[in-house]
Amino acid sequence: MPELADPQTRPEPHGGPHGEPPALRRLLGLVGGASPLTRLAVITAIIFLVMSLLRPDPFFTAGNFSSMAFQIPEFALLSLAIMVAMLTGGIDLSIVGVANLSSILAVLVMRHLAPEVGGEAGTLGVIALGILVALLCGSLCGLLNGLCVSYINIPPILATLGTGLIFTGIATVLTGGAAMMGFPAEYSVIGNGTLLYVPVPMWIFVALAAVVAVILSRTAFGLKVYMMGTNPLASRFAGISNAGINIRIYMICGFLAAVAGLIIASRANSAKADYGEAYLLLSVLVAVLGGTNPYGGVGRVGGIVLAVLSMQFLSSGFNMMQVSNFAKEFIWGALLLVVMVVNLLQFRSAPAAPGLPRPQGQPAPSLDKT
Amino acid sequence: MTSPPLLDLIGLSKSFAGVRALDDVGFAIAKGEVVCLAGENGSGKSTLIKIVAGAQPADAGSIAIDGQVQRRWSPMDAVRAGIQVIFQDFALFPNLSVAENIALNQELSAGHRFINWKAVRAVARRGLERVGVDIPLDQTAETLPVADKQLVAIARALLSDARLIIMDEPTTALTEREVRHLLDIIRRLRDDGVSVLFVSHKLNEVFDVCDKIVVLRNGRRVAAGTAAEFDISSLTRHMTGRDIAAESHRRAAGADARELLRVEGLTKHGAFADIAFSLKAGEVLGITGLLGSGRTQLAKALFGLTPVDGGCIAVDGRPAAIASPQDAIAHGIGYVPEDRLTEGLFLSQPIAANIVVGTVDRHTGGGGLLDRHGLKAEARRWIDKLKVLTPSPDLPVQSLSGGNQQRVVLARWLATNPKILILNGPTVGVDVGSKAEIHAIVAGLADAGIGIIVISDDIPEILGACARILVMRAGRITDEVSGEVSADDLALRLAS
Amino acid sequence: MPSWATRNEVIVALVIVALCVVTALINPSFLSLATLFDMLRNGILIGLLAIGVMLVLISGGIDVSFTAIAAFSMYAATMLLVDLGIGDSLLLAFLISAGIGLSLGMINALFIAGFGLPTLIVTLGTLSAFRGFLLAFVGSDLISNVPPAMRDFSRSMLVRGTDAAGYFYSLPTAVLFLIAAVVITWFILYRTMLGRSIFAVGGSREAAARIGFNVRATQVFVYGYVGVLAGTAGLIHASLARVANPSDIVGLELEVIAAVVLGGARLTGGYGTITGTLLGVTLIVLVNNTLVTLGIPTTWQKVMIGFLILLGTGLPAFQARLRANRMG
Amino acid sequence: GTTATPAQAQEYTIPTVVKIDGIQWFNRMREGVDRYAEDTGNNSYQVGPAQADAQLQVQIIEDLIAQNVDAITVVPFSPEALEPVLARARENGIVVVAHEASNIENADWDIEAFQNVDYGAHIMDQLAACMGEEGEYAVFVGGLTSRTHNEWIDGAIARQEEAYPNMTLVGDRNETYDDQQRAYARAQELLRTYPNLRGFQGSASTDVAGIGLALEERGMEDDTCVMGTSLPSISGQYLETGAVDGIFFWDPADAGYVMQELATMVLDGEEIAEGMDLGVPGYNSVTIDGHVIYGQAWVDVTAENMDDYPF
Ligand SMILES: Nc1ncnc2c1ncn2[C@@H]1O[C@H](COP(=O)(O)OP(=O)(O)OP(=O)(O)O)[C@@H](O)[C@H]1O
Ligand SMILES: Nc1ncnc2c1ncn2[C@@H]1O[C@H](COP(=O)(O)OP(=O)(O)OP(=O)(O)O)[C@@H](O)[C@H]1O
Ligand SMILES: [Mg+2]
Ligand SMILES: [Mg+2]
Repeated sequence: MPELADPQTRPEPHGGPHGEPPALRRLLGLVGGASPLTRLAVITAIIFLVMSLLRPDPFFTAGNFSSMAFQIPEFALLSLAIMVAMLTGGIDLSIVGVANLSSILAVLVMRHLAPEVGGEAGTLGVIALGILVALLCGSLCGLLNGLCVSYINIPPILATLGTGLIFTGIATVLTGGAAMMGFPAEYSVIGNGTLLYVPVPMWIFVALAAVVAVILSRTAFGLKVYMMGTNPLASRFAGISNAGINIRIYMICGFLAAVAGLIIASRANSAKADYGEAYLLLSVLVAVLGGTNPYGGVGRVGGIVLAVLSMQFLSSGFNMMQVSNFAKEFIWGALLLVVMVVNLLQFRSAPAAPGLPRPQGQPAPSLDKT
Repeated sequence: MTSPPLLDLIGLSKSFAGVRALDDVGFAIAKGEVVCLAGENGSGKSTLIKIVAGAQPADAGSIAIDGQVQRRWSPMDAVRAGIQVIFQDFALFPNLSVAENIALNQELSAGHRFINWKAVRAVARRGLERVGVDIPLDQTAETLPVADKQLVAIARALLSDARLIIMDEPTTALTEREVRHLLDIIRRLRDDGVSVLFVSHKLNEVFDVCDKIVVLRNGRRVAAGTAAEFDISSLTRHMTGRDIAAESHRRAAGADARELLRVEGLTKHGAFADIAFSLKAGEVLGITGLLGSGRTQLAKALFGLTPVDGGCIAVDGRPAAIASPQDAIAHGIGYVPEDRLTEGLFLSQPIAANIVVGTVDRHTGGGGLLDRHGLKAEARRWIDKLKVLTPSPDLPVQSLSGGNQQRVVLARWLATNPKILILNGPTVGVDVGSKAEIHAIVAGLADAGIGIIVISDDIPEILGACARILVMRAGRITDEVSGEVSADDLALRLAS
Repeated sequence: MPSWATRNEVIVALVIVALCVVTALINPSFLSLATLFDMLRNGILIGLLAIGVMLVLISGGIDVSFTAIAAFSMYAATMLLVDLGIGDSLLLAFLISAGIGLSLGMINALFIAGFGLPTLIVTLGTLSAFRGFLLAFVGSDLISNVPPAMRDFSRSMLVRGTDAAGYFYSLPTAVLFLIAAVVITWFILYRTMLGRSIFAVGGSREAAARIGFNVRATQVFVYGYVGVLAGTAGLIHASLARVANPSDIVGLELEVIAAVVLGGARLTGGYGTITGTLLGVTLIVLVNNTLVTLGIPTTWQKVMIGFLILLGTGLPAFQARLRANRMG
Repeated sequence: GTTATPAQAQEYTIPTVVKIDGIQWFNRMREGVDRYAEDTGNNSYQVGPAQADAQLQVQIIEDLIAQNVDAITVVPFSPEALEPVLARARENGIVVVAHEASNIENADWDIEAFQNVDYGAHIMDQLAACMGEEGEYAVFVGGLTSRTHNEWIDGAIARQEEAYPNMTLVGDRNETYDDQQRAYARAQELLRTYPNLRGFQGSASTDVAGIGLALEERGMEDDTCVMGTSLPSISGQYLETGAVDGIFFWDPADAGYVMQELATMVLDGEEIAEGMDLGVPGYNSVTIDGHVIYGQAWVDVTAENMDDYPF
């Protein structure tokens, strides 16, 4: 076979940007040839250890564990809701509004009916009815979000910003802004009781997280969610009903938010239009820290659990050291950035990733969309 | 003493996680030479081109321009060295106007800091004239049909005073007429002393314009020489390592075959009008036509992606209301879209998930949970059956080469076991070997009683596969020919 | 329907006109120069921030940290001016504030352009970090004895009129900054290669890199520019309010992003116009400043704002959807 | 500071949990808490969430319970929301003293600087006097969800209806989200909508500053009356120009100090009785209603005496 050219000289191969010194590579390899999830687990464990060593007395005590277990569920549920919405490439900024509106409806129902029924069974029935109303309200709010996003095509961030204002507004109209009291005494178990040494709200969170995890990873619906989040156009061509997926996802969000609202209400023994407002951006932060890609298609329940734990360890630990809560905010932000950079350096040290060609027109399937 | 070659590639190697995409590949391109890079899907052609364009670094090897080995090699360096690339995925800006897409390149390399809109439009107009097409300058690229996008990408590359133009499958979305025009342009460029590196799976094009041919197989250079030293069968042999028989897979409907699909008076204003045809079980029906003749719109309408303004569709003799892809699927219709990157694939998701996404509902076991083993097995079966070249079904589908990606899309639809399958450009960007295999698969499906509609610009393909061919022009079916006509005859009818 | 009639800008403009007509019918005093000037004045902060956000959206990113940057620069600059006793020079005040904004923008740029991290994640982190740092380590007391230069600036008016009852209505000089920002940004976007590179990067990062745009430099510019705008906006805010309150401004981010998207910028990048952004800002400012005039009870005001956001975004979105359906 | 009283056998850990960290009001309260720590040697300190949110306050108290502090003194953002967690604190033997929460149940004592309704009525009296008991006025609250603000306004409106028939309330309660810019814009809008508006009563500490700025820009300082809760450090400049005519508050430092003192007294088992002197001005002769203790601790501040209150 004839040669096109026979170069006389063959100079030394030139090195690409992968020519990192091997020492650095090895070091990065030590940080873990692991997945981002494992790395987050390591970071969470380190935070736990450091806090335990710094303040062993109040931090590493049963009392503190119980206290943290009571604090976690409500914002963990909200973070879970945000993660679920982010899987589709959307976001749900209305969760706090949904939570408060649902719990206000619940307390209205219970307050109205409780005096009219007698006996323990009657009270339990009223509580169940109140909870049902709240969950229904949450799902309906989610349905409204889903319709705005998939039928009217409003960008999720704006649709849920708008509906969130509306839900909070209706909550204000219903209550005039005041806190609504009047839960039957038994209702306090939801937020304040314990079962087998573990707080009831924690059981609720664990159960729901498990259900969401199963839905996402073990059902056809879950698979379709990830696919649609990756490329909505292709999912339409593959015969997936994007609208159907979106609606169900936002209904799940609304449902989770309503549960969070019920827990908050039980822990506060009241419902109010402005409870938990600070949780919104915090939940977004937790969801992202947990490895969720805000552009869709990537995110796992396990990541949320780890992110929630690390945030809580930091938060309680710093409270015990009497660190200003503003410093805590600073550290949360910094933690997010550090985790992302560590993940990145890890990716860089693996041979495959950089310059992955992202074909034009692809709606941002992976993290390289910035 | 001869002058050094314009471009000299020396021992280039490149690996992606587990895949050796290029292995010690080297060749040279002289001034005014048209070199063709041939090879099967995934043989490393696009990778090589990306390295030459500076878009990806090589693991080893070097690039020499005019005999000078380059130390730094970024896209800007490549442009400065006079290299222009028409990428397989076009690399256009969807949000910018056609004029900007064509002219920005120029403005950038001229080092301008400010924009002169008059100049931009003038440059763009000149570019389009060179390609010989007329596309509105102010239209945003996003809204262009694929073919126009490709033409814009070509215009952009031709404009610059490039010394070497690299074209990675520039003709995939083009019809006969544009292809001929492009080949003319390449010849003109050569006469002007511009070198061209050309990639195409349409071997007739290769022999039409190329002076030299370099063949890659599995990332290695397996052959190189002047075009005269090869013929179609030897080239095919080098590419695939075996002989490909040029057999016909043409399938006509049996006389007593059931009518699967009947379309009557189907109309969508501005796209197509009064479309009527029928499709029988076991038949492969071809639809061809010039660019923008309405074929894609028609296919999308049949699949429920585009609402129609009038007419009716009957499946299996019963009127079918098809308002969404779900309706279409419920009626047993499948659709392989023309643009696999944006419409067909979930690029960052695993290959297996891409294959089974259409059939997951069938793999739901007790309690509504997925039968994951069943799904894995199904994915593996299709990977084997369609010979998708990958180390693992769990890799993201973006790690596959273009042709293998196309097989994944096909596999997804075959897995749904459709009654009617619409294939829009089924072998776009697919190499000869795979093409033959895909054609055989299509024929096998027809034998199994599936009705198939093939939309294609590839005349040999459509003649090879279809017994009956509809020709569309300006949104109407203007002609119906049998698969027995000659290629030249069909080309003539298309152009007339 | 002609294509201009279905454009975002036109629909938002129609919503604005409708809202004005209804308000004027309910309360004719709405149609006054005082109203116009008040709206303009209240639009300066959001307007400046929105222009920055628009640039980020065009470049294919998203920024939620700009409010924290504005608050940080505003407060730190005021503090410096007071502590160093150099509060007499307005120019210096703006230079310091914009400079601090620029530095914080560069921190965003470091993570975004340097490390290539996703913008939403980075700016979520810096939002929290900047705000936390400011309040924990710089200071949390509000500074109400703002330096003389800022005080004078707040009293400097471009136009001043007197109404029937002898009271003033006036347009502060600060509005010139908004006008300047609009002109400069327009020039950058539509007359320079830099502007084109912002659109190009937002349209397709990969393609921009392949044809030789310096993607990182573009991103550094964008986040730096946003920082400067935010720093300037912060200082104007503190001057006009005659107090530097470190917990001000943060919390506006979603409202500003809503204004920009209302104006037609796409969260997926590549699209956005200055006219649209200004219209979006107008709608948001209008809604926030006419509810009392409209006689809407306070308890219902949130519902109204939410509803108008849905209407303003829903109408164009629905139009676009119908159009897409027609096209197929 | 003076050394601990001999009665005090040990040093207590008593955190003060405030509504939100870092704002002027609670920075002033911290001064009182710190002074108490200095005076007694107790581990008294102040904490508060970074954002005004009842749930964040609950979480902080959860952590404090886990640390087994001796007493918790708290200024609830929303008293109802704290009931269960405060109940848990008391179950754990922690003494709870609250402030600005007269309706709270799960506290040993709640100390109020005054009766909210009386305070609101008092501000209305001043506003009416300034307006010559006639004309249109508007009222502002930091949030519709803020119980105290709404009680002040309730008291004010009730007093106006009973005593000043020639004054009329225009518009609804205006909500400012504790944001000066919103108060400013609202005042502008009210002035445009109600040209005869002559009086304003604010509730959040930034309300009157925002209103004052709007009036100053209109040149209406001399023709209008603005009264409301604020601090001299926030509204001083408008008091000087007359845009704001009077501000009212109770000294947060004193309130913080008194809360700590009460908590210590409970821990030491001392008796708390009607008419006793808590040793801080305004709380020299307290009245007791159930477990709520009232002082008479409000301060009227005008341009004349504002320099006496450097915070
Ligand atoms: N970013 C990537 N990550 C992992 N593997 C890759 C990547 N890009 C290419 N490859 C692999 O490198 C090999 C060569 O791919 P390339 O795209 O160069 O093939 P090609 O010859 O252009 O094929 P086609 O004709 O189908 O376009 C393939 O096996 C492909 O799977
Ligand atoms: N998004 C659109 N907006 C406006 N007109 C369109 C659009 N898409 C298609 N058309 C018009 O509809 C007609 C049919 O287009 P279509 O894309 O179906 O042609 P085609 O023959 O399938 O082309 P191709 O071979 O590129 O797929 C053309 O006149 C085209 O200009
Ligand atoms: Mg290729
Ligand atoms: Mg006055």
